[in-house]
Amino acid sequence: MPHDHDHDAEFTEVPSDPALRVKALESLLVEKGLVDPAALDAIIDTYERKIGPRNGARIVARAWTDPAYKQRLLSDATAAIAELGHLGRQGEHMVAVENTARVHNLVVCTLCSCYPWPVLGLPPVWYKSSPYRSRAVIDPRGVLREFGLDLGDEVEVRVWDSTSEMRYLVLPERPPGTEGLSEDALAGLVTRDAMIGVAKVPPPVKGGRP
Amino acid sequence: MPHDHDHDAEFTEVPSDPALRVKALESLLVEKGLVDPAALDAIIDTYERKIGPRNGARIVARAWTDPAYKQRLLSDATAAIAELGHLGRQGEHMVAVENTARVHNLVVCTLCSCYPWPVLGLPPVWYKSSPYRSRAVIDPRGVLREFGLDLGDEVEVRVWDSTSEMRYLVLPERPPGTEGLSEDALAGLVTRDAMIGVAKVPPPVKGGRP
Amino acid sequence: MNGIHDMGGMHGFGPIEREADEPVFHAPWEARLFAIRHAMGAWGKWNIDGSRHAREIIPPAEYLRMSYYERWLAGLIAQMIQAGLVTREEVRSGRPAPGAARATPALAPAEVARVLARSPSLRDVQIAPRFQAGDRVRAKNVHPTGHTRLARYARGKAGVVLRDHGVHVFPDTNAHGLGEQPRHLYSVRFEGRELWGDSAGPRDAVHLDLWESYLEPL
Amino acid sequence: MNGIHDMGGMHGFGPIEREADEPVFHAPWEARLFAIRHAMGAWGKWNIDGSRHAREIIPPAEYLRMSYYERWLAGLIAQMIQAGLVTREEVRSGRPAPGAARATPALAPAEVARVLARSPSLRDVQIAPRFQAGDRVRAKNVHPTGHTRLARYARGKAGVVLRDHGVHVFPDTNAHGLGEQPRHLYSVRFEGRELWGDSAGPRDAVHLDLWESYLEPL
Repeated sequence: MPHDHDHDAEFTEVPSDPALRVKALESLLVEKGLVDPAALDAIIDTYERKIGPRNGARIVARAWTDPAYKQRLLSDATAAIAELGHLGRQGEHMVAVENTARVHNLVVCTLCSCYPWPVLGLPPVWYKSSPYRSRAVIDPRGVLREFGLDLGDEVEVRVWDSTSEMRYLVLPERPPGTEGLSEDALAGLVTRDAMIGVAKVPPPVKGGRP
Repeated sequence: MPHDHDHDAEFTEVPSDPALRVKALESLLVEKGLVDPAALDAIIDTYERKIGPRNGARIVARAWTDPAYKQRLLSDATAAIAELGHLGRQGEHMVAVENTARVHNLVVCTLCSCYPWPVLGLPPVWYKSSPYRSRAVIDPRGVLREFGLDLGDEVEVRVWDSTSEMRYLVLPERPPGTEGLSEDALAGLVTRDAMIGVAKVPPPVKGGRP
Repeated sequence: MNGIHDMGGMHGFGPIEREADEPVFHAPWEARLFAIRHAMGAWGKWNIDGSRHAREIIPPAEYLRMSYYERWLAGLIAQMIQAGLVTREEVRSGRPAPGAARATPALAPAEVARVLARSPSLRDVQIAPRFQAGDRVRAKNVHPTGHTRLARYARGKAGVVLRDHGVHVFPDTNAHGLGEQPRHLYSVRFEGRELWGDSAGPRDAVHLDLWESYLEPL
Repeated sequence: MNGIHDMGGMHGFGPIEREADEPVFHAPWEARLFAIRHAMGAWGKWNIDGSRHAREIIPPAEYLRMSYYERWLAGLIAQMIQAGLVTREEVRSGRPAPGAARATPALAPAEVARVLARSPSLRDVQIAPRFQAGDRVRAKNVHPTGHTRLARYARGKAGVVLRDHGVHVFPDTNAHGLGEQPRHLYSVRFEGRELWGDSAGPRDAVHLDLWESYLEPL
């Protein structure tokens, strides 16, 4: 398929002041009646306040404490996540992959930066960076070591390259020493990085709040 | 093999003023006694005045007019070019490839910008550019069309990617209407682009000097 | 296209730089742009595949220098101009063209939740799948110049179908206004050694989601 | 390394921009740098393969923005520092370190012709070739992180040996100070369709020079 449009060099160069350009753009679009600033505020509020990795953490904690839920999550994550109300844009179709002592899952999007927004929020800069996108598929163990995770040779590493609208959530291993914890307390332990697969969930800090 | 050295970011950023930086570098190296400015002058003089595509043109014209030389050029270009004294740095090992009505040869170096300096001089900017390096191997006919050469489907296109120290010289087709011309006059017709393979040698201009 | 965005397997980008306590947005303009992008999407003039492609065709040297949101900005401007929602001159000046009609925003504040709801790519179309879990397949060695989600590093490589995700919109056509042309999407497993030779460990694997027409039976 | 320099087959770089009546050098600094590069080479501290690698490891975003001679400048500075011919601080300041000894230039003006003479990579070593003209071979699917001249687009692809160029210095080791380890170098023909699928015409072919250890019999 041929390129069906070319960019103006003027707008595809790194902008010298993106803040200024975006401000001018918003003002243009508002003046033309194309966007309503109050709608912009509502969108930003959604991603700054309502959506974030605590959604995913709640799903993980539920799976750790409710075997039937875990079963549903692993067999049809879209439906299981819908039960908790965490579907949405960029989380259209979900797959949950389980980390165990023998299999470690890691999520990347080499072609752009696809990421399960409704359960993890917007992705961190490193997830969108060229080093992560380029290396995760060819050197996943080296990437994991950079994140402080040195997996034994006996562990299989599965990298999920998010090339479609399927989005991947890693179900991390439940750490030792959490037997007595409530679902809420467990959710407090689950990190974003563990749900991407670049870390394990750390055990609760002794004497500290989880 | 691991990277055995890393660059300082300071020196691997696009220099804001390369002229200034090179001037400072030369002055440093001269002061340290590492280079002799007169040797630099001699090197520049060599490539600005002594080496250039007229060397290759002479080889091509000889091949057009001397069948035995052409035979030697195609079977052992290094030796045949040495006869005319045109070997040297970046022309260590030469191969001549012949364009015919059925086969068109095109030379590129996708990995850097290898080019047969002693016979063609230093390469033009386009030869060293990302568009040429990236496209010549996947879309040679599109590249040739951009240079104004539309080859028929019956013509085989052979791209030579200069991945070693072998250097390639295209022996272009002798244009029609040149039967009576001397070797010198023929050499005057041969263009650099024809010896890279992005053009044919144009027939002599009627009434004009070749 | 074999673009700079298709960087899986490249070397030379250096270490992964992480940031402690990273904010959702690093500057107010990132948040405003993020929101503008969604609000303008409500005009229905483009789709996600076309938006991805608009970022992929940013010239490679600029692409690599740009931040994620700078790429969004470049892609959005290109798409708005192409769709006729704004003109080059308006973007340049930041002012509506003289006499330009005033529209009513496609996205009202009350509609935001609806727009941020899921927008599935699964289509309820009955098409018999060509492959089933367990089938050995090869990703085709194709090099389209337009949008594709078949990453270069997997092309020509052999794998195993893990799962049929159902019938999904096909990005290669949808990005170019050639329709959704939905087809089966599969999760395909490639062993690391198949992709990367001996550089990969014996227990490394990469799973990609690949549309049926990217694959041939093996 | 799978670096940005290995760009054969990429899309998105745009049209080829040509210049009428192009000068040998576009600015005096290019000529001076070109000459400095050769004069410093006479110190014998590096080889051509290491020099190529020094340019390949320029960070991709900078690599693409740099002109050819800007890459030479970056590579040369890195090599001179690594070889101990200059220090970072000297390059920064443009002045020799206090008390630095003054050398005698390795390249005298009278020696220039000698230095610009050919410097063959062919070695007079008797090694039986593994392949002969006409043999079918496959370029290995390898992804070394160091210097290599096995272009990515040919890896894993099948071709035919056209010619044995003899025994040549091996860049993959020579670039890293691991010796010349010379081995047979072959001209190998790959059909365009083998490399690029249906995007290539039926009468397109690419010929690459590949060292014996890049190849396996087919």
